[in-house]
Amino acid sequence: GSSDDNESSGGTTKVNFGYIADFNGASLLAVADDQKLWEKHGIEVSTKVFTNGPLQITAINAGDLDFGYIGPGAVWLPASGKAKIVALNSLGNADRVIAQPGITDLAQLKGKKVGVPEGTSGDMILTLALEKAGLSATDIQRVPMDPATIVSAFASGQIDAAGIWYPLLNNIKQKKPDLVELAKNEDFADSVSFPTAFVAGNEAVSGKADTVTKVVQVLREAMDFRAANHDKAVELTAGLLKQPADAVKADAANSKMLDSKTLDGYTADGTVDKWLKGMGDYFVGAKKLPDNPDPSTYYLGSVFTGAASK
Amino acid sequence: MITIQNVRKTFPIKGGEFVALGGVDLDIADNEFVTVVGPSGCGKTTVMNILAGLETPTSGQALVREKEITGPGPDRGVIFQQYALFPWLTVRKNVEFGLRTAGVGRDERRERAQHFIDLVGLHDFADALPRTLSGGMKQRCAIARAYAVNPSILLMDEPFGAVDALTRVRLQEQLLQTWSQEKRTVVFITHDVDEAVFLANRVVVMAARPGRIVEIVDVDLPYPRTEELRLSPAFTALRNRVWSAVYHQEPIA
Amino acid sequence: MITIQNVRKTFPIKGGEFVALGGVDLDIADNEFVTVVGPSGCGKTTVMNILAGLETPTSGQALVREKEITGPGPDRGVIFQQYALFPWLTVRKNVEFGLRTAGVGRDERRERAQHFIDLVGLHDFADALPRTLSGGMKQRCAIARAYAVNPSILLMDEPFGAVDALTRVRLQEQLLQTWSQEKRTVVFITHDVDEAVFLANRVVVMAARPGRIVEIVDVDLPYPRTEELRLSPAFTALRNRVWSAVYHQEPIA
Amino acid sequence: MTVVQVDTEVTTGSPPPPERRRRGVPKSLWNALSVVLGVGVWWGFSLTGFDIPAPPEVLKRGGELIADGTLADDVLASLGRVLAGFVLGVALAIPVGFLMGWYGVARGLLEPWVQFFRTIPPLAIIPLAVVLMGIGETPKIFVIFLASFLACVIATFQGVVNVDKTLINAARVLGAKDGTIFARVVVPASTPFILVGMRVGLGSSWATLVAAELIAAQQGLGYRMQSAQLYYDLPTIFVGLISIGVLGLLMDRVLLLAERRLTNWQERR
Amino acid sequence: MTVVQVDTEVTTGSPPPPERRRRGVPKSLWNALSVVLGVGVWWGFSLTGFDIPAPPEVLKRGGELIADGTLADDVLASLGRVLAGFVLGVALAIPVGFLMGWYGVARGLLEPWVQFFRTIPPLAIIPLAVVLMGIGETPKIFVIFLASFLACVIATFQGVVNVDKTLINAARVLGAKDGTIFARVVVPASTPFILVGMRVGLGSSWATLVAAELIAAQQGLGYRMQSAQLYYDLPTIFVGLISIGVLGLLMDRVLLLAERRLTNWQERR
Ligand SMILES: Nc1ncnc2c1ncn2[C@@H]1O[C@H](COP(=O)(O)OP(=O)(O)OP(=O)(O)O)[C@@H](O)[C@H]1O
Ligand SMILES: Nc1ncnc2c1ncn2[C@@H]1O[C@H](COP(=O)(O)OP(=O)(O)OP(=O)(O)O)[C@@H](O)[C@H]1O
Ligand SMILES: [Mg+2]
Ligand SMILES: [Mg+2]
Repeated sequence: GSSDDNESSGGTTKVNFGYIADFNGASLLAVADDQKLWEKHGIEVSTKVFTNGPLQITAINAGDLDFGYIGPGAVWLPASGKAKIVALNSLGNADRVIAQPGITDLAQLKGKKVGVPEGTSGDMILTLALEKAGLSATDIQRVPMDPATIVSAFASGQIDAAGIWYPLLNNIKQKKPDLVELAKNEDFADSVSFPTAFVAGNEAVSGKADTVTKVVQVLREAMDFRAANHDKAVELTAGLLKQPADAVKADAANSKMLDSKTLDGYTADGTVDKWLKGMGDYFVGAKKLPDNPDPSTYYLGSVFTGAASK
Repeated sequence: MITIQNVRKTFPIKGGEFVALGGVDLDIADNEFVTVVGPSGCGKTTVMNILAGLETPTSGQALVREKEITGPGPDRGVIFQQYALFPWLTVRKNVEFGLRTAGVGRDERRERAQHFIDLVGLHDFADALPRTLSGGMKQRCAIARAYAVNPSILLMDEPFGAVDALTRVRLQEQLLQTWSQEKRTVVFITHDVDEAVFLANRVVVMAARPGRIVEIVDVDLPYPRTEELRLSPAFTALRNRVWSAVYHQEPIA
Repeated sequence: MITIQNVRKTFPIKGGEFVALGGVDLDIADNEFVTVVGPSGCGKTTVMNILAGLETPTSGQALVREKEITGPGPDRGVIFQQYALFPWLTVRKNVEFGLRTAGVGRDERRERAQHFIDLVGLHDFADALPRTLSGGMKQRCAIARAYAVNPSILLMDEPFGAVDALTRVRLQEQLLQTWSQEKRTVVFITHDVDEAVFLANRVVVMAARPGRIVEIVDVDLPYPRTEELRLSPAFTALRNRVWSAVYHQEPIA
Repeated sequence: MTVVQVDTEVTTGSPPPPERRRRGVPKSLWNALSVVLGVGVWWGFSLTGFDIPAPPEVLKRGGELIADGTLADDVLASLGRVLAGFVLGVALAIPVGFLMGWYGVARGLLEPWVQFFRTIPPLAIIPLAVVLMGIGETPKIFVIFLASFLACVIATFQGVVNVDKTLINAARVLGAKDGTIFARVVVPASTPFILVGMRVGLGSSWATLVAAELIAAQQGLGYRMQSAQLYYDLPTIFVGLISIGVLGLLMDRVLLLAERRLTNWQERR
Repeated sequence: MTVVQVDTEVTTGSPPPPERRRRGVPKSLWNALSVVLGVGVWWGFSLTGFDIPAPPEVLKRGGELIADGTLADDVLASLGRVLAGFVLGVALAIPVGFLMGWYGVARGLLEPWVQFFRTIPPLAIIPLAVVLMGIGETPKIFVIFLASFLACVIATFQGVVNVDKTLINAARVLGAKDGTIFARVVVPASTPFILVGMRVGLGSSWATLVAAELIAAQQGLGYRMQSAQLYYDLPTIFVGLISIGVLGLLMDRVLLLAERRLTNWQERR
């Protein structure tokens, strides 16, 4: 374990940072690295790549990781007290409910086989879409699958519909160009948003407030660079992920990237709380949370905004 | 008719090859009873394996009824020096094995197996597994198994080596009796010169390094061979002749 | 001193138990040479296994030097009826096995192993694996392995059964010679009544169903035993006595 | 009953003089002790602040899952899949292992693929299985089948290669052809190897269950564990793990029992 | 060279008369044919509209990954993990298997847990491994270690139980104590079983790699495949699968070679 690496030595603080290897998860780290933002704030970062959020939170709580990145599907973990959100990152725009050609309306999903990767944003959008169409979870044949399997299952016609996201959707489209998109994130913009976020351990936040602030400063500056130099950010991320730049570019187009100023504003006017509250409602509905806690207990808005003035 | 023509057999060993048989010629007529004697390691078992079709000669050829031996067949029954019983089968099932492969019906199989089990004195152990048998009992089971398929050629590698003297005499008598009744061909390897002479039409004497035939002694004694015959001067003369053929060779040690 | 007191040995078999030994009593003095004869399956090997410490008596007890036998020990060397060579070791390594466990140094080990390998006539096969040996050669390897550890008690189960007559005579002579020089105790199982009388101080005659001792024949012939002795009337008389002791029992078959 | 007892003696024998040591504590008592110890360690871990649920919590959750019938349904669904996949895998592995051990051509043709697929994680097979076999029971059973087949085929192959040549020769001189030799010599002689394959294959089958139930499972222990993992519901995961462990253990016992009956001809420790 | 050749004859022997059949097509040719056939089937599938990349596409991607050094780094990282985990697993499995086969007490204590963990999927172990061992190399190697250990320990155990009693007796009358019997009789006699365990264990090790590299791996074949899955980058996934398959095959060959040298004392087909 590297649990005791994060002590100050010679003015620099060591930080272990977890991420997921897609544009949302990796772009800020790629930018910060390129722009030497870590050095600037006296932080020696060590990045660790993961494939999902919950495992990062496990690692954070085991003391092996200081910060991590989670997608919308894992927001209930901080909400249930396992970690704290130190910064929001982007709003997912990539999720879709898709159906085979011929199905034109959400209501037609009744009785159909619908593939869904459980606990992901695909799951969320499907649930919201069904709700909107007045269908209950039992009205469809819900078929839980992992994301990669949905691609092949949908492409080969094994399922009638699915809750899934870009860039995976691109692969399905290659095989089924005439598939139908029945629902997308924007349809629910007024009630639920799909934020991705950076998290830290509960102890780090109380015990190492200084480090948290420095990290948030790095993130803020990286956000602003990303907002100002979109293409450069894509290029840097593609380099980090060893992926072709156009694949990353397509991926980047599926989310609304946030910058520090906007976020400061949203934090101040309660928009962020509204997003998180909306997520919380969803999770309560999905029985992942017993009740919907006040976002201020797990979103450190003041730390985020406070980092600006330092 | 068994014909062995200039058969050589070598085995690969570390750093070269070992000549187990260096040119063996032998004709065995139908219905003949041939015994093979020779010092330990002279290639007796190797000859038998070639006749059984379990080894191929390195050069030369072995024929049965003018046809080259290409593999084992139920026409040639074999009793192995190490018994080779199927450890997962009872005595009865072992004896029935060959009958099953020959497609003999259940009742006849039972009956024939029982006959040979009785013959070798294992009736009380018919349902015992090999691991519960004594050495001599295992050997007798192997004998019964080979007899049961009633092969026209019987290849026997020291078949009576592990049984006591009286049982041995009985088994010898039984063997001669069925041989003379059913006129099969028998090739019988033994270390016992007395036994070799007592049973055989001809005694093949082998020598080692390389394995070869040094002498073939015709035994022109009448059948049936009796206990009195063992004491006759003719028998003793033949016995001594075989003995000196075997041991006037270089000592093997 | 070996003492066998009222030893019974039963084996569990389907539907009951099989009485392999039904009360055996026997004392063997130090430096005695005892041979055991008896029909196939009468319990000779079972007695030997008990003395070796590989089987425990069902009742009664077996003692060596007044101490109950609780397991095998290097004081008692064993030659198994089925050889039990380690197939992954060469002849030399097999023979050295017991010397290694006894902690004999490398050079001495080499030398002693070589001595016994030569003794049994396997010098040319010292580095061969058991699977490349003939039946008789395997048996001789097992003999060399047991001799090499120089045990004070030697338990031999038909040790010369698979070798030819001349080798057998040589091995008998060697055995008697080392026995008389080093005065060890030998228990020797054989099917050959001549061999039993030729070698022994006493011949133990066993009978089957249940396994028991029916007679013990003292052989008061002088050592060294020579080939002439075999032809003497005294030898013949003893030989016949043992023979009738064995075979005036019910036939085993 | 008696047979089992006798066999137990044969197989669990400790170094002779066996009668002496065998009189000690029976093995099942050591088993029990071991389980108690293990649960103790677990409880200890859960108390010392590790993020794992304590036994009572798991027990409670187990009780709930039993009470509402979920556990029974899951167990039935999973057991059916594992049994089907495992039985098919073993049934195919034995003849294929024989072919590979017996015929050079079969070995040359099959070996690269058997070796190749053995190293491929089941997770990577799933998308392909879905494309080829849909989302019903077939692909799930297929993935489990593959796991047990691949473990078992190697063991059978090795068993066939290791069959004592003299026994094969004995069968051949008794007139047996390849088919008979396979069924009546090679299979019994390599039973110990096949059993290793079956036992390892059984383990793999259960271990693959979770992967298999990624494919559109509505119920099953693996499915339950996955969805519990998403919800960070550790007690349910532990209930699933323990159920799988116990079921695997029971099936393994059945196998061992079968083996003892099949191989009590062996003289062994 | 000669030794290998001789051994090949021993192990690949087909039914006698061996000299006759052995003169046929050499096995490696059948291997090659089989690989060509397999690739053909794959290509065929990819053409008939299945959602899998065609061989040239995969080849191209492989070329790219080789060119930029990614593949070499991944292979090295994964190979190191698999080797470490596998070697540790086998090294521990052999003595533990022996203890279980030899001493009733050890068996009673260890068996329930060995059986239990065999049925637990590696995916379920990962969170626990992270909690206990962090996110460095240790938990990755541990997960692989567990997979090979569990496969190998069962095989060793079975091997020990199946050792011919007469050989053990022979060693004991030659004065050998338990330690010597283990090292000089049981281990050589059960080599064929241990080898089955090692081969199956090697397969499991590679198959577990993907799961192991879920834990914060920066490189490695398993990690590469997972991250490719995020973008559904099938050519990269196939490059990973093929690399794993080929590496597994090579390691298996090394094992087989070692085995032939170790067990050429055996008389076998
Ligand atoms: N597979 C093999 N590899 C090498 N050498 C072998 C092999 N098989 C047999 N030999 C050698 O061939 C010779 C003849 O062996 P064979 O078994 O035919 O002897 P034998 O006459 O039957 O002896 P015995 O009476 O002792 O059984 C022996 O020296 C033996 O070492
Ligand atoms: N494990 C066992 N289970 C059941 N019966 C056994 C077992 N071992 C030996 N026996 C029986 O005990 C009897 C004596 O066997 P033993 O091996 O002592 O005979 P033996 O005198 O050495 O015979 P041989 O001269 O044929 O070797 C035999 O009838 C045998 O069937
Ligand atoms: Mg021979
Ligand atoms: Mg005996």
